[in-house]
Amino acid sequence: MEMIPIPVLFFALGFAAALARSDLAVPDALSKALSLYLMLAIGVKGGIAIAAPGGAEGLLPALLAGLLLSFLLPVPAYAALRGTTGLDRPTAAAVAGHYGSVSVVTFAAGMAAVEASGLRGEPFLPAVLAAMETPAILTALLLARRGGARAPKDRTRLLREVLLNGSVVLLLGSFLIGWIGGTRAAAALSPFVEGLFQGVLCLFLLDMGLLAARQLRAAPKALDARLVVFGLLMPLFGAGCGLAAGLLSGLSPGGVALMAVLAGSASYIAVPAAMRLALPEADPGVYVTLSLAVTFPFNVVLGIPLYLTLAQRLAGA
Amino acid sequence: MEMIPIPVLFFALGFAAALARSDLAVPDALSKALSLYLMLAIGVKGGIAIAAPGGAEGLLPALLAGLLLSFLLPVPAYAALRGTTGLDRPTAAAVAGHYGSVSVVTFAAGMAAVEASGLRGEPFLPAVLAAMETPAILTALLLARRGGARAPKDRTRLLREVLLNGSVVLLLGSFLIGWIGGTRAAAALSPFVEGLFQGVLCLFLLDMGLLAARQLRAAPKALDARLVVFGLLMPLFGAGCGLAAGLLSGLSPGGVALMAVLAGSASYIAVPAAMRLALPEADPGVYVTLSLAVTFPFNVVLGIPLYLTLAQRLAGA
Amino acid sequence: MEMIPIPVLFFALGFAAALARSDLAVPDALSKALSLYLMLAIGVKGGIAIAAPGGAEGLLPALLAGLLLSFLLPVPAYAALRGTTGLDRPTAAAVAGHYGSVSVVTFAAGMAAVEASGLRGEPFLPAVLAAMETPAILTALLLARRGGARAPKDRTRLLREVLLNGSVVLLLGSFLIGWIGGTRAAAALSPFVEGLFQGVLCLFLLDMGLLAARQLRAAPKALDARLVVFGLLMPLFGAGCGLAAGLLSGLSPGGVALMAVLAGSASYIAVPAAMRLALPEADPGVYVTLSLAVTFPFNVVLGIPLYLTLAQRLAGA
Amino acid sequence: MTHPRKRIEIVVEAVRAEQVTDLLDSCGASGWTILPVIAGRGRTGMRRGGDLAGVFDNVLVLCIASEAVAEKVLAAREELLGARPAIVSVSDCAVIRAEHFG
Amino acid sequence: MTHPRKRIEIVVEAVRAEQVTDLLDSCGASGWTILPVIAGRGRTGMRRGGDLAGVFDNVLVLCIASEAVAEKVLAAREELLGARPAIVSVSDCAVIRAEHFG
Amino acid sequence: MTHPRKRIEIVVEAVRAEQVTDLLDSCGASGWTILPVIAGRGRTGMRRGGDLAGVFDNVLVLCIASEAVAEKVLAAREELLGARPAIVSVSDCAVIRAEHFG
Ligand SMILES: Nc1ncnc2c1ncn2[C@@H]1O[C@H](COP(=O)(O)O)[C@@H](O)[C@H]1O
Ligand SMILES: Nc1ncnc2c1ncn2[C@@H]1O[C@H](COP(=O)(O)O)[C@@H](O)[C@H]1O
Ligand SMILES: Nc1ncnc2c1ncn2[C@@H]1O[C@H](COP(=O)(O)O)[C@@H](O)[C@H]1O
Ligand code: NA
Ligand code: NA
Ligand code: NA
Repeated sequence: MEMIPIPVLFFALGFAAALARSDLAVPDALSKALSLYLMLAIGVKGGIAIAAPGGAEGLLPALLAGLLLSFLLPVPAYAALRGTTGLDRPTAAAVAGHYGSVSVVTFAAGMAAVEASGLRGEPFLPAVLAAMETPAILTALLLARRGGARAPKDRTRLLREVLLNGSVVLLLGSFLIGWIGGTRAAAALSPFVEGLFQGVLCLFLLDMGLLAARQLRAAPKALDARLVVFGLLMPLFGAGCGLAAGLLSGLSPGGVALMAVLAGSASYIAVPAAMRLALPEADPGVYVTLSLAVTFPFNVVLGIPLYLTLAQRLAGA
Repeated sequence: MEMIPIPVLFFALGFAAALARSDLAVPDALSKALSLYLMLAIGVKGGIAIAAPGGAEGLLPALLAGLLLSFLLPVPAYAALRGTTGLDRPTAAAVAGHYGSVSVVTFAAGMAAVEASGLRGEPFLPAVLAAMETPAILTALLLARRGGARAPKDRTRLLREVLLNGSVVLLLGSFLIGWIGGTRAAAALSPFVEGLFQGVLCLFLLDMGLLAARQLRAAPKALDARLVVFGLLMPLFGAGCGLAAGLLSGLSPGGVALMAVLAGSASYIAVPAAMRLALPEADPGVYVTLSLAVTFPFNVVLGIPLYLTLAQRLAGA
Repeated sequence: MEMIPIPVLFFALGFAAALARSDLAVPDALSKALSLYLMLAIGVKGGIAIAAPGGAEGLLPALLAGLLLSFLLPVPAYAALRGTTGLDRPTAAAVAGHYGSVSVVTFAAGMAAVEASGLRGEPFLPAVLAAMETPAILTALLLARRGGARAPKDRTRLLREVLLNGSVVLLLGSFLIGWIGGTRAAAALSPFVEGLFQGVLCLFLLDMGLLAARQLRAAPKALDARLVVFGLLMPLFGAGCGLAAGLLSGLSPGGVALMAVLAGSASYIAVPAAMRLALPEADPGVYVTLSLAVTFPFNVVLGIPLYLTLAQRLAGA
Repeated sequence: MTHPRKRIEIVVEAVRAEQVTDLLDSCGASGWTILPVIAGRGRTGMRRGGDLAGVFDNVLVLCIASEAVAEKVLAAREELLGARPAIVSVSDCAVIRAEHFG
Repeated sequence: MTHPRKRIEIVVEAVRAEQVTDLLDSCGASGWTILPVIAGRGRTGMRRGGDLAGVFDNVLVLCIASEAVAEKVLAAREELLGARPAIVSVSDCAVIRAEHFG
Repeated sequence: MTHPRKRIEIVVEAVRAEQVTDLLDSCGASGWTILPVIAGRGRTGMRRGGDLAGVFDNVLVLCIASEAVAEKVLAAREELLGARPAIVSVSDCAVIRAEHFG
């Protein structure tokens, strides 16, 4: 107990409350507000840090690694799903897209864990996070097309949704503003983006616990044991690739751990919305439940400490 | 004016604005967000404090006293209502339940007043607060049953509502997390739970002022003078019992004052919702108006300073 | 770029995102929450400052100047609109009312810019801001009546809307509370009203950028080039009057700049709501678009720095 | 056994909702219900809520009433709403307890 | 080609919504939709949401069902709702795909 | 005097609402109104909003239209909605000012 980070305890509280069918609830508008705050704060903090001398060093290889991971991870995910579970093609492609993309809150929890262990990630990682959100969606669409899905009709709408997704725009925009603003931004915004960060993260993880457990209870019959196993093994596989990529791009131990967190995490905001439009035949009950109610809790509770330990060993902190 | 606490001034502002029919309004989602914040912050702060050496000393007698008060206070309340007002049985039982239970925001305002006078309550009082929320509901149901009300049909649903009420879960959960986290939690969360507390309390009391005055204007005809008198005397009676209980449990002057605040306060979130399900024949216009628009303002404006003065005299600060 | 204030960068981010049709969105309840916070914080900070020795010096002439500006500015605005654009009478009167009144967020952005340049406005300016919200509405109604509009039927409702408008009540109420509370209020509330101010302003301006660009895209055909020109020149004219008024009332350079910001800004919360009730024949598409999507961005991006420079020159800082 | 009634459905600006329900009250309606609206399109163009002043918000007012009340409402609506953004439609419905609906 | 169905519309306290949908399920309805309500007036007076306990919130439950299901619902409603704040109305409608509506 | 019209009511995924209103526009409807939905149940199971992606949110689209427009909408719906979560129902209503409703 001593070692479990505070935000994770709030996640557990929410999860337990919802499993026990408590009526504890976070209003939708608050969930959205908290997630806007987290994206803004992560972006601005990263931008401020990268503006410091030497802050951008090593950005390019990491960015490239992130883009590649996002593009490529859906492929083994799709193969595994089609090979080992009875999932239909569009749903398998949609699920695969979630695992190539990333989860902002898993990253935030990862940052908190990395900092609690006395390490720091490279300041440019929020940019890598933003870069990893979308490529996986394109791969998922290609996989589904190959699988025979009709081309989506509303192509411009979809492209907009994919490329100008709100979380990417806010994350990257805040990052740029922090970068441009530098110390000015730090002076003006630090009580907001630093002081409140942990508290907001706790409240948000409480909400995620509630949502995850409620999603688990509403899980469709389609969600059988093999899918759950996928939802537990795929993050390990992704995180493994992330570790390797982090080491190859020459990141610090904290950075390697966060790269593993990114690659091991699955999207539950940007990608579901895009998939609902692009692949309407895919079952949202499957992909939302897997990413929100299986993989997210796994990463927050077990994955992150594991990836951190491995990163410390391998990158020799 | 000099002596009125700032949050109370915001309550007065909201009350006056709504009486004058200003269109000032706080969105529902914000009200709920603020109340989630207050429960989380009260819980975490209490938990952190109890984790300090000697922090749990005296917890048991106070907890017991709180439970007894919550179980028993509805009985004289019911008797008084049936004896002096024309209220029907289910409504009288429902009202009685509100007065055995407690109000989180009255407690928060009490804490602010206690601290402003240079005292402190025992750190475990948030746990007492959580423990006092539900027993009164059970007593109310027994009183109504005795009065001939049919047993509620949806028993499991009701039990859940009563025992796993969101505010109890969040308050107790945050308390435990603060306790487990101790200094770690303090370091991570203090700008959130300490720095913002007074400001959020002000905003929430502004909203409570608006709600109370609007509820008063929408008061049903059933709310006659005798009921209003009950709404003013019952908190005094409850607070008297709370003072005695606090002294008997050996609390400090600040703790005695807060025990009086708890016993004198009436629920306006958890109990109304439970009563609406369990005693549908009871008139919600009566119990919501009495607790929110009569007793709450009375406690915030006059009750708390009075209980505090008495506690200082009796417990000899 | 170096010189653009951080909050303005967030405005630009929101504006660009909405123009590019990103799905980035701020929930309504959050917008309203942020605007409540800004009014409370501006009021309280002003009140605390005015409570300091000498804080109220010079209040009266500035208040008078503000009232006059609000009453009178709609007249030239109406004349210009009727003379140079084809706008019908009620719509012209309604638009004119917006430009006599003020915008809280433009004022907040102005405060941030003034402070960033090392100056300070007089502490009583929030009271001037509150005083300037309503007179312009009365002038607009007189102009419309003269123009033949029927007297609104629901007169009491309208008067309430105009005089007890939520933002006036909260701003003035918070100002009074800060004044009464003085150093007590400062101690209790400063992390809330100071620490978060810049961060909340950034988030709110992000939202304003989104709203402004979306409003621009939904602009009615009625909004032709001549109206846009009015929306760019009228703030300059207003700000010019504000500069003069500030100098005549003996304000400091920072105060003169803020007086120009007030006079140059146009309301987009209080006045539209009042106009919709009082002048239903007026086209809301025109007045909301002009004030929110033309004048507000102009002031935030170009106007404020210009007014500040002029104030520094003229008031000799 | 059920009783025939009229179901009146009015989409109107949120700022004007109270005037509509006052009208319903004065026509003798026994009750009404107001529902929120996300967005709407009509003669006066697109109306999407969410502006800070609430000027572009619509609501839907639902009223179940006797034929006599419905006729009064339809007669009075022109005066109240005139050219303003609003639509009114009426359909038939049935209720069980007639005493609940004037 | 369209098929005739009944459109049942129930305005009821939010705290009681789940009981109403349970009733619809048990009467054999193939589905239902719950809409939020801002405010309402009826026999039991004004009900405006927004209190912190949600006690004065209403919702509107909409259910499209066969005549047989609708009759069962109307028969059962008295027991469920009785004197509590609630109204129920029924009207005719048509659907395209009959298999979607029990 | 009133004029007969059709009242089309569509419950559909929120992410697909714009496609539905585009369809209504292209069929010649003179307007429509979108209402929020709290929760719903149908063939595809329970749909309760509030997930962060909005994937399980429904909305209700209401459109009052002439019989001719209504027929076009019903004809086109299969292609648009097909097997996806959605229901469509049509009923009769009356409006006063015919010029407002295509
Ligand atoms: N044909 C229609 N069907 C449904 N709702 C409509 C229709 N026409 C207008 N509305 C609604 O009524 C509001 C005002 O309409 P209008 O007065 O025509 O601009 C619109 O914003 C829509 O919400
Ligand atoms: N005649 C009516 N038309 C539309 N809605 C009604 C009507 N009567 C009652 N309601 C709604 O049903 C709720 C409960 O009604 P009641 O049980 O009569 O108090 C009210 O709060 C309204 O929202
Ligand atoms: N019989 C019904 N009555 C009312 N609403 C329904 C009905 N069936 C389905 N719905 C609504 O339509 C949505 C999609 O339905 P479905 O395509 O059957 O899953 C559901 O989530 C409900 O909100
Ligand atoms: Na991933
Ligand atoms: Na009590
Ligand atoms: Na102005």
